[in-house]
Amino acid sequence: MSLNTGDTAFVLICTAMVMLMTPGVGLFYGGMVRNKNVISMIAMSFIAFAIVTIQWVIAGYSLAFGSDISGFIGSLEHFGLNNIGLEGDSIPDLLFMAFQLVFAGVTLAILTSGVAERIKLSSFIVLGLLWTTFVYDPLAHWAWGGGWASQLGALDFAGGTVVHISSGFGALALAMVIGKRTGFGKFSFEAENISLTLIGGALLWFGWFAFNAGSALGANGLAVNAFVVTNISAASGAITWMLASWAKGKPSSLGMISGAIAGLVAITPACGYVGPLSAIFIGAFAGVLCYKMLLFRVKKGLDESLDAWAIHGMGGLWGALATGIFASSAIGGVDGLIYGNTYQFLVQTLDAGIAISYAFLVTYILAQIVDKTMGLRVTETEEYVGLDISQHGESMKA
Amino acid sequence: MSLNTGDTAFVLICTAMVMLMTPGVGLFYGGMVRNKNVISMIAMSFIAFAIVTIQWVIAGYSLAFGSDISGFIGSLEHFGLNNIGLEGDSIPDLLFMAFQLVFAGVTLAILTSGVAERIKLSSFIVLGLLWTTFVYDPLAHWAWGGGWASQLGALDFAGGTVVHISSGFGALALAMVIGKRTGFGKFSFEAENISLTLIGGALLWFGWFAFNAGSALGANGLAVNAFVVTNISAASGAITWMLASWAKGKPSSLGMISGAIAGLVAITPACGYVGPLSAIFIGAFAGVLCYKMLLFRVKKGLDESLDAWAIHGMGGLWGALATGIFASSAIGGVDGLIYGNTYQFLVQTLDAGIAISYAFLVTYILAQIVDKTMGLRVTETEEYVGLDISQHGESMKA
Amino acid sequence: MSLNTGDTAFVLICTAMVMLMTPGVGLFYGGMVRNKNVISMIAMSFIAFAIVTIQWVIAGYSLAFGSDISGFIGSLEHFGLNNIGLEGDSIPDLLFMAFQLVFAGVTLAILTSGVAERIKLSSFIVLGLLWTTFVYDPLAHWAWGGGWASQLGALDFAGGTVVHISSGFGALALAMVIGKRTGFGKFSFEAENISLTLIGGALLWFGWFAFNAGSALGANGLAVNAFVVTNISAASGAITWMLASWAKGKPSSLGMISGAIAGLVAITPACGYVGPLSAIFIGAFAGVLCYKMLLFRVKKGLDESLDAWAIHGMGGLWGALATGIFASSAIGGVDGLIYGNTYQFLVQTLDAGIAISYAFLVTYILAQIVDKTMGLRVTETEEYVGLDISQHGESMKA
Amino acid sequence: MKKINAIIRPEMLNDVKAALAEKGYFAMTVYEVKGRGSQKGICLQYRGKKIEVDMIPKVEIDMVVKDADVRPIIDIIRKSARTGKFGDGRIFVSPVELVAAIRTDDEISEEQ
Amino acid sequence: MKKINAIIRPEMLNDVKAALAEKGYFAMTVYEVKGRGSQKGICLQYRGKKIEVDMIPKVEIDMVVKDADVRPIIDIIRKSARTGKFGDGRIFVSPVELVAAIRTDDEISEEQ
Amino acid sequence: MKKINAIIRPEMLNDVKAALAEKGYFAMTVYEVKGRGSQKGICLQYRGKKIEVDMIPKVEIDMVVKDADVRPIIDIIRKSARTGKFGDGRIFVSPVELVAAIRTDDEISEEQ
Ligand SMILES: Nc1ncnc2c1ncn2[C@@H]1O[C@H](COP(=O)(O)OP(=O)(O)O)[C@@H](O)[C@H]1O
Ligand SMILES: Nc1ncnc2c1ncn2[C@@H]1O[C@H](COP(=O)(O)OP(=O)(O)O)[C@@H](O)[C@H]1O
Ligand SMILES: Nc1ncnc2c1ncn2[C@@H]1O[C@H](COP(=O)(O)OP(=O)(O)O)[C@@H](O)[C@H]1O
Repeated sequence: MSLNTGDTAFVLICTAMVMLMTPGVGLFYGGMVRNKNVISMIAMSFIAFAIVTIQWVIAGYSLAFGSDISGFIGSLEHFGLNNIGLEGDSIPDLLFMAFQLVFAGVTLAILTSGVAERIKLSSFIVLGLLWTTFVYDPLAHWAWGGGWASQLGALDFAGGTVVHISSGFGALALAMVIGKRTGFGKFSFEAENISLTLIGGALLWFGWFAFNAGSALGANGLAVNAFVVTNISAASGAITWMLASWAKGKPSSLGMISGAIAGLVAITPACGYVGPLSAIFIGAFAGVLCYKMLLFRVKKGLDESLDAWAIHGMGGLWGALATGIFASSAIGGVDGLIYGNTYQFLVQTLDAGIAISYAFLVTYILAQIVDKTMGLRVTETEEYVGLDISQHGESMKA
Repeated sequence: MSLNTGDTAFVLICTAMVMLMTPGVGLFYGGMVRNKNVISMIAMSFIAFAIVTIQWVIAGYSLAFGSDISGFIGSLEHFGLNNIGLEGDSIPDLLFMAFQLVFAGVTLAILTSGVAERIKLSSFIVLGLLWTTFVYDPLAHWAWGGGWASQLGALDFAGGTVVHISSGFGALALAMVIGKRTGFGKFSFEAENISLTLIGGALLWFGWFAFNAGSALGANGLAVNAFVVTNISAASGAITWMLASWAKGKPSSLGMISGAIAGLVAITPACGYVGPLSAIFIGAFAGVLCYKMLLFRVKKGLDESLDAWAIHGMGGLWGALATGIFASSAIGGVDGLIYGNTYQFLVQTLDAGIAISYAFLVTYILAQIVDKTMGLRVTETEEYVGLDISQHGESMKA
Repeated sequence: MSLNTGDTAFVLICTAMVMLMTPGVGLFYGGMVRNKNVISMIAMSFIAFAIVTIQWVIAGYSLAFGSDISGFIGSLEHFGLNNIGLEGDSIPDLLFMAFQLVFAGVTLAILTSGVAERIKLSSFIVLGLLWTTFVYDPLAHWAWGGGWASQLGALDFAGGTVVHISSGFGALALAMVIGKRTGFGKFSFEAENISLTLIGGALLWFGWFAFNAGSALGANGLAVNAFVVTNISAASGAITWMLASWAKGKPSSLGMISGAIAGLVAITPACGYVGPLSAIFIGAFAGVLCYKMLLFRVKKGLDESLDAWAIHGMGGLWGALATGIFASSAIGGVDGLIYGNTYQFLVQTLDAGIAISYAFLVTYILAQIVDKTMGLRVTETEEYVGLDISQHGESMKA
Repeated sequence: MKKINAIIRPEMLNDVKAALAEKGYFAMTVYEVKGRGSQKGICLQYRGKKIEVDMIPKVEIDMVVKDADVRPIIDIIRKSARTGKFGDGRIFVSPVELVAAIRTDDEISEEQ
Repeated sequence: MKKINAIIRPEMLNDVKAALAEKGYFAMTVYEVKGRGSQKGICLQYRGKKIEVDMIPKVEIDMVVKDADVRPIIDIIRKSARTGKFGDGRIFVSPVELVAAIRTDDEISEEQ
Repeated sequence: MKKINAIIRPEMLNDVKAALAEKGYFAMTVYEVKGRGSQKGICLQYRGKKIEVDMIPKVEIDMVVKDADVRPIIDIIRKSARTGKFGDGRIFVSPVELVAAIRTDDEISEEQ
């Protein structure tokens, strides 16, 4: 099949839009930290994107999408983009590579949540390179590169498991290794720049259309379905989180936008398999679930600081299961539990379970290695003065 | 006709871009209010989008685009997106639904102008649902869903009447029901975060390309014409508002960006019917007109707080008339007044007149109903402490 | 050849994305100036875009793309977009016009770097109109409109010479004519809103995909190549500037994002001619080079205030040469120095050299003319109170 | 010399500045602050519970003036900043021992 | 009347406010500031060289109170803002000669 | 103890901080403020009319120091912040009665 200009145009633009999600994550998180760490938070997302770009071009793409080795990882046949050219099936192979690259980039950016306000920049860079290589690349291979999960028939349309479970549970592991922020539980850590968070949230919602619909790899009906359910789930999550938190106090804008992200996360694996009405439910449930998980996390005294675990991790888990529940063969060719396909639900559960364990464990080990060798965390003094000054030599104003 | 990937790609991306206009409106307005209401202003635009998403999917789309009932409203045949599928004429029907959805969302966001800094969040949600159902949906039906206006031949390419007249005059009615902000006329209300407004303005200008060109529903010559005249009119409006205000004082950046929005509003109904040179004039006149209307509004002591009426309402009216004046059959198949087609001009006038009356009246009634039942407005204390704290329990910094 | 919807969709969206780069430049620079000049900085980019829009539609496009006069300039045959219609070769002619328009707009916005915090708004408008007419339009004609450079075979895929050399060396000339900011060398001028700069940087990176890939004028393999190498070079530049500055002190986020811009600038002329591995090198070298040039500029006591010269000028020069070095006929049909084509390298050198001289000289003369007639610079008092108040009558907060 | 420290509504800043300027009182320094007043904070009714709210944006004006100017300035501020509702603000006066210019070597010290 | 001027960690503001409110001390004005303490700044080890860092975000609380309230307030602030680490902050007390409301004509002057 | 209150150009903050640090004066609190000076505001010529501008961004440095340090600090600030042009700023000195640490129970009171 030759190149199709419509499909190529669509995936090109989608790739750019997903790229914009990475600074979107930075702004989203940047608004939630104390003023002395805003720059650090935003800069880390750019840096994550830059280092993943180079890693992906050199080895990552091949590890994820090279020919399968034992269901676990891709071969290095495409090292340095060897043999990835401008031909392809409807869209150029090189474009597929780029579209996958921006996914890898944003995933690492989400991971910064767990180490906010206390990670050493140099260690983040080293850890980031290790993490994308040993956690992200295998998971991408399993789901999309011909690995065991895809062989089993596990469904993950746009990366609920690959992107969100991996970064959510990875962030949790990281948070446990790096330890709480000084004063956590004693100080109050309040979002100091909510307008930045809302700008970031807007870019995320915008980019997510490309993230999910673009995963159809063409401007077709499947993309349209993914687009529509993505929006519905986001709206639905925003509303239910808002209502759930309203029942306990005031409905914060942070809750509303977090609910939207929860809805976006949950629909991500499902968006090519479920229809609009299922999407209302998936998003609605995600909004409440992730809100409860956040409360649970706080109650447990865990400093997974900006809730990647509650939102991306648990939202991704819910999305993986929901795909197994609500999938309709009319949309993506596969039925889920409600259409009697128990097998699919079990595969989804298995896939999510293994991804959770793998992401958590390997992240934990990598974090320990970095911690033991170069130290993950800044000194207490550096933390006190803030990462903007101590890691970047910069500060907001005055 | 089967699906066309180029058209589908185009409308998909345009839909995402128009979605970004909604937080764009929030930022645009958020920069203009006092610091204690910034979060409220931005959050309301997200909330508007979320609730309209659900309303549209359930009933709104069908009310607007279901088969015509007496020229006034659509039937409920598409309730819950019933029968809206992935097939279609060049683009999937479901995509058309989504493209129309984002229009409905941004329209409600514009409406928040009239109640800025004093509306109760819960009442806004209820009012918003009523408004989009009883004002937006019928107007969309009249113009685009086969209602009386389209039967008469009224032209509204991308929503000058449906979106801008409705929200502009709606905001005016709302402002009259809810009353002035405490201290209006005595205090000075100055824009406190102009950089937010400029960011919002940038997103609006960007998204408007999709708003207008996307309304061609395909990547064709008509879309290109719409795109080009949109940009010209925006530039032209920015320049004339700037110059007009320069004649009286300093040329503020708020004036410049407001002029751009005025130009964008005015070209909206016309962009599929007029050429570049007409666009220069349409934008230029819009810039001056809306500036004068703003001055008039201030002089009258009306607290239509962020000038949706002056810019969207009056700009939309001018656009509707201008379409009737400058339409050229070489572009959109219909001639206007300057090509001797008086009929078109009269139809435009009639259409705009009825839309203005309907939007103003029904908004007024809905606002009264909400006010009488649950109260539209926060208490004076809540207004004093600001909506960020009183409605959301949040605040910017410290 | 008839219109292609995929190509048309692609170039339409790219045009919108490049438009977004203009406020992106404003935010990028706005974050780097003192608080009293933020609004001025952002507003100038909008104003630049608005006036170039009108100039381009009336005369600019024709000067650049009208039929060639002596290799130097285009004829006025397309005055007022005369004969630029909705037909075309794969994409409508009018769309090509619009795509070129947004390039002209962003170029003038970059030029504001050299006069930051001290130019008179009225003079900027006059100078901007002159500059786009007498500097940008001829350079665009030389490279893309059939002028001498294209006749010689000089390569400039997306505007390294036309956009970046012209604005970078233009900014240098402007800075020399307008003189240093009061207190330069004595005061410290620190970036006061780094988060704005990072938002601007994100929009620039995003838009640059459209800038470079869109220059293929179709959704094809060439566009994909341009897209991919653009991203690689940006990442590479971000990393090397960060590392280079890390060797001397702390790695600032401003350095990181400046390195990304340097990488983006350098790949601009080359992106249709070189592959991914060359892009790693081109970006990497750009990061270091532009950083050194910035240090050199500071050492020389030149107040080219926000480093358009170091980044766009010198980055553009490096890009022009790099195109002559690394071009591979497998990608863009032309070989460079490393494939034995010395001629190409010499042509690139010549082209860049002439462009530098022309841009610098003509900018210098135009600036002198404006300075002598209406005065380029605000009074010292106006500079002291800041351009926000003195030129726009506005200020950020309180 | 005395320092007058007036905490007012942000919305009244322009009026107060103008009123002061009219009488020749120009020099001042302005701070963006947040504050809560003495009436035990402000209570919002929220679903049964009362929530005490604090930290409302205010503007503080500092003016260092001659002793004789204190009274007229207080009067001007009161007149121009008063709305009669809670939150109008407060004025504090405290002693200043020395005022020194930076541009010149001018100094004024103690009681004036 | 005295003005109490407490510079604390931003993270402790909520606790301090709550502790003060509990004892009936509501009125205050809050500033976002940056500061460096007396221990010659804070040194970051940076590649061999020591870099002195200053200007860390702090919050300043100003309270104008009766003389008799100074001591209890200082104690409350100390208790609620202390972490025992560098950067806890500092309290200054200075004289205020006159307190005037804006909403009303109430005034309190001198020693109270 | 005295409080020195220096309002300077934002652009001179780094120099002033460095000059003070060199002589061992570290502790300070910094505010971003806006201000207008005593020369009846600054006039911009605008199309015939004169417009008086006020509220130019400034930085305020507060230092609470021993009485004996007041004079040397004023001199340092003057030297490092002076450009000789309007807008260089102003220094105020006022009394402080008590300085209390928060981290420890240290206190210094009255005349020192
Ligand atoms: N005792 C005080 N100490 C410090 N600041 C105060 C004090 N009393 C009032 N303020 C400041 O003045 C502002 C307005 O005071 P408020 O009591 O609300 O005025 P009103 O009495 O007119 O309602 C408060 O927000 C606070 O910033
Ligand atoms: N002498 C002083 N003058 C003005 N501000 C001071 C002074 N000493 C301390 N501060 C302020 O108090 C803050 C905290 O002081 P610091 O010395 O860090 O506390 P600690 O002694 O507990 O470490 C500083 O950041 C500064 O803003
Ligand atoms: N009497 C005063 N009271 C309060 N602040 C003052 C006073 N005089 C000057 N300032 C502050 O000092 C700043 C600089 O003063 P200015 O008069 O401009 O200095 P210069 O006399 O060198 O021009 C002003 O912007 C204002 O913030």
